[in-house]
Amino acid sequence: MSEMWINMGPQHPMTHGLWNLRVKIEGELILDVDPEMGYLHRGIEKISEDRHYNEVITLMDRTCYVAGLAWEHLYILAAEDALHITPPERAEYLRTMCDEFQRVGSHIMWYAAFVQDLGLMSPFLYGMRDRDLVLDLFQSYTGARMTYEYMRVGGVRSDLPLGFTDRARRVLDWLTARFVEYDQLCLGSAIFRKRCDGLGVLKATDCVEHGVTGPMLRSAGMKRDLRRDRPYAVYDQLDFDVAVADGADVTARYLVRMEELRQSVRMLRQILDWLDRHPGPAMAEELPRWLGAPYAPVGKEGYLLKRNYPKGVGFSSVEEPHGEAQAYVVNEGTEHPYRVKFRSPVFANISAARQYLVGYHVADIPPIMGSVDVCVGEVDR
Amino acid sequence: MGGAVEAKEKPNENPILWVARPMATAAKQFAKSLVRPSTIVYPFERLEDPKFRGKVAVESGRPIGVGEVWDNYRGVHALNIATCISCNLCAFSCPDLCIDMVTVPGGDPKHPKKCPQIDYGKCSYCGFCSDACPEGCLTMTTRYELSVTKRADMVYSPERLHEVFRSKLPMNPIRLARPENEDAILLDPPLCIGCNACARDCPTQCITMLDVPKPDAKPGEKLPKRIWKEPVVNDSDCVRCGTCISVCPKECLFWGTRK
Amino acid sequence: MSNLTLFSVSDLLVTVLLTAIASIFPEPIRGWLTNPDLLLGLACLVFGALLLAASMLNTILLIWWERKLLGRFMDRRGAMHVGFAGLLQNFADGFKLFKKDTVQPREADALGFYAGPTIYMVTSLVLFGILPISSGWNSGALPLTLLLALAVFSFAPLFIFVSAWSSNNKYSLMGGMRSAAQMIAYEVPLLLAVVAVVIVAGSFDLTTIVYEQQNYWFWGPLFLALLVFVAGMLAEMERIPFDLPEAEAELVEGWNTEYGGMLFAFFMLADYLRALVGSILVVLLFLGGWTLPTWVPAAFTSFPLAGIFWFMVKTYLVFGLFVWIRASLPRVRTDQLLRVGWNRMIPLSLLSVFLAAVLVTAKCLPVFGCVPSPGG
Amino acid sequence: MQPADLEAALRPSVGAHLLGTEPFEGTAGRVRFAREGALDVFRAVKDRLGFRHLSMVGGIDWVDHREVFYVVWSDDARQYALLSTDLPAADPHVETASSVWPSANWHERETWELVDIQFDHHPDLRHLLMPDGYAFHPLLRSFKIHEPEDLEVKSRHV
Repeated sequence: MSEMWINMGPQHPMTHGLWNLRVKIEGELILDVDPEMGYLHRGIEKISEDRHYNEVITLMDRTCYVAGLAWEHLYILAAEDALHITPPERAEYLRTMCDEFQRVGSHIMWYAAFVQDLGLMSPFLYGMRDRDLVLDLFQSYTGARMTYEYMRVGGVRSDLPLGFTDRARRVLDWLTARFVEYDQLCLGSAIFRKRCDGLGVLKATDCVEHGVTGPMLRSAGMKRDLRRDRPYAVYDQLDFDVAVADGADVTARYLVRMEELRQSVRMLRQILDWLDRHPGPAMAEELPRWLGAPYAPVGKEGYLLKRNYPKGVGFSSVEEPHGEAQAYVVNEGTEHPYRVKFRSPVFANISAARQYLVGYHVADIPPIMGSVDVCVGEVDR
Repeated sequence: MGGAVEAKEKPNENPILWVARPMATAAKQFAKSLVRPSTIVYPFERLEDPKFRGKVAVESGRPIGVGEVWDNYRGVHALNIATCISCNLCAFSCPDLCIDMVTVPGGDPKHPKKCPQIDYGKCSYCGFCSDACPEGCLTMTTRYELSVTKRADMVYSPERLHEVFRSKLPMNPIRLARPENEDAILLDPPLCIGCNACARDCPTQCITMLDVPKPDAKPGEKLPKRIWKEPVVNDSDCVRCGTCISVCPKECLFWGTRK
Repeated sequence: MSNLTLFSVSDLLVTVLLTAIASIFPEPIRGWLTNPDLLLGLACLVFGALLLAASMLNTILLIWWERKLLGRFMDRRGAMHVGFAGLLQNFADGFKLFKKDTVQPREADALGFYAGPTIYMVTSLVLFGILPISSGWNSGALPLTLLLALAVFSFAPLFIFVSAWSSNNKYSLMGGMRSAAQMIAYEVPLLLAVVAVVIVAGSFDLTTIVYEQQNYWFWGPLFLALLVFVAGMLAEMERIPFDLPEAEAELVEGWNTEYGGMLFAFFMLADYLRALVGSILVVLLFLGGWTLPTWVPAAFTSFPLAGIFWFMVKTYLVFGLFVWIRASLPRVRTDQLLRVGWNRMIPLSLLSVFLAAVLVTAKCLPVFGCVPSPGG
Repeated sequence: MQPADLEAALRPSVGAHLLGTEPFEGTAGRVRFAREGALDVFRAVKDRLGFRHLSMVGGIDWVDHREVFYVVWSDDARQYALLSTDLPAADPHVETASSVWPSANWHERETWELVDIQFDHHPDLRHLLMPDGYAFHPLLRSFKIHEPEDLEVKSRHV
């Protein structure tokens, strides 16, 4: 066969979302790739300019549909920075708990989608089954399974229900036992190792050059984790290790994510213990007064303008399950943010696709792209 | 804070046995699910049924479900028409603009009573409306089955929402606490023309028009011919809905801190 | 029992019916109707129809069996609502596919596009007519049934490739290429593994091979050949871990990407027919066919149709093994598959042939606790 | 690292194009530079200061002018830094950063199509999120979102 371009997407089982990977192949060999994004562009940054600060939270859940709470946290950190608000400590712990549960949910979801790309159907269903327990927990304290709308500027919407921490610990016990099974099904399988070892190699220097972050970067042996290097929320009070591997290939990414799952469980146990011991308010008491009635009509001028509220620029960066996400919120003294800009880690990870796909086979695309953990919602925003 | 841990495979997960280990794991799961698979046969088995939850938890060994706090679920709204004060806050707070205030019988002809009508084709179940509702009459229930055959059926009139309320479904108890020191409605007296619009439309009737001393008129300024009145807001009854601000023709009401 | 075969049943049926009908008519017509050639032709037709019905029913049952088994492997239930335990689900699915439009891509080659699935289906059905399900299943007159079966079995890649190429789709073409490469690569070890069986059994006739196993099944002495045969069968049947030609994640649906409706149903049915044939071959060649070990009490083997019953039980268990493999292993890559096929499977199968020859010449078979039958 | 450190390290190699540094909460500081010195600033920030990782490029439309900001991260200092430059709205050109940080490629494509900022010598300035040939720049303040009522789709069922 001579060279030809094939479109993998936007309707293709490999893509896990709406995007198109144009691949130039010769036989089964990949000569060039060109990712095409934008099929899921909803203009979240533009819509945010017309919304109250709290209303943007509803958009954040739709940014990444497997890591909604992490994105809420990202936005809230930047918004509070821009609006000069400090949340109470318990709210910080609750948010960190959200982050880590979200990481567990997202990584399990990643595992399910990734093994399904390799043709492994049963671990896919095991993964979906176990993620459901995390979603049950989310539902019990946020009220929804995927679109949580839990965090608010200045705190969180509600405190935990009674008996939550005990149930959460039971779920963590169950999940920890399942992680062993996951490893048996993947690492214990010679075919899996044959498929994944030495595949999609992206060295640490290339990762840094091309802005690749998250588990992909750590799988290349680089010990960078914002939770440790630039602690936000209460990560500086938690005891955890940064998972790194040195293979820089698909197996290494698998190992890093699995280790992160274990570390997340370790952190969650500490957080749950803290939450049990320290009751308190989950919402800032010294909230600016306008946030009490943020939705009512405000007259011709903006709420904040009328109150001479200080302007500000907020910048935040969190270690999202997929990598480092950043938000940049400009507060110009109106009740709407003037400009919201998000940096999605998957955006940068996909943009380097040429670096880790060219030279492999067509059959390697699903495992490699699977190991990138693509979430198109946050790429296109 | 810990250091870095090298993620390595455990020795017992090496593929020494080629494919035997994954096959053994699958067989273990097979044996387990012969007793009871984790599937919940949805229309026949429901998670919100506590009896069923216990059964599944025992049979499959999974810490399944959301326990006793299923009530927190944000599903279809329930509206208690009797206590609704037509304050409009739910409609203002809706990010998707899916709430319309429509007239319901029961108000007096001059000031018809208006209650929210929700278009579930647009609703995103964020719960901002029930957070904003000052009277607690608009809450969210655990009902989640909404499939209909016509798009028009997605629109729930206040009466339909009231039916949901009467069906005694568990109500979502979560409500965002309102800060103690909320802004109050303040008046910019020189601008006020005493038109009574705010007091007329105030849903809680917390605005009274009181006679005030006639302000000093500047030379040549035209004054209204009626008796001079000025709105006075009772802060403890006020729900901060802002209706008065939006109806004020002169924009003389605004948010601020009461001295 | 042994003289009552499926063909004799259909012959009897036709004779009785035609004689009854003919008795109504006056002499010349009665003579024509009871013409032995006509009787034979009609008997063949009825025989074919019975075979078709049996194979189709079994295929559909096999799909149900896979769905239920796979469901339990995946911690779910499988089909359960249509009919008892979802037995009728596949009929419902088939009916749905039957109702659907067949969409032919604009630039597709019509002849290949339609002929491909049809011939694929037909060759798979022919296979079923060759295999003896029990001692009384078919006439068993052919001396080379095993060779014929494998020859017909290896028709498939050609027609898969024809239908893939003529659907004018890059994914189909790649799937077709892979399918052809894979099937050819695994044809050789498959045949060599069969050679081992033939050496031990001394016959190409499947019925004879089964009778050779009356005292001892071949899976013990020919374990290596069994392994090679099962692996080769998995590749021939295009099931996980060797389902690259229709690897969903990379090739959408491989060579049947462009097929929908009844043509897709043809492919699907033929795939499962081949899976059924594969399991049957494993049972025939290695697991003693419809026979049971001699130590089994006679009560288990003497009831009517016991042969067919035990044969089906074995077949479904063998297929259950394939399902188990599918539930727990990922698919391999094309080059790895071919490398394993040419570099590992062929030496292994040669080794198994050698072992079989050694077993026969050194008369080692009794080591496995079995006495060769007088004919062997 | 403090804003003063940034200034001290950048001043020799960038010179007059460095307009100043200011503190920015949560980062090492914000560096303001004139667009003429963009490439010098990028090189100095990457090579002299060790900010090897470019996280984000974004644009802000301030109506009278436009601003491009770059967020960079240094693994040694474990800190972010912001670089920003103002561009006149009539002529929003700036030199591309993708020759220094390859990761800027897609970020600049996005900024170009959403905020209408031209990146000179960009290797591949195509549409990324919007369809090819899309003539508007949605994140400009002049681009108004339709009210949802205007977009209401009339269903045949209603």
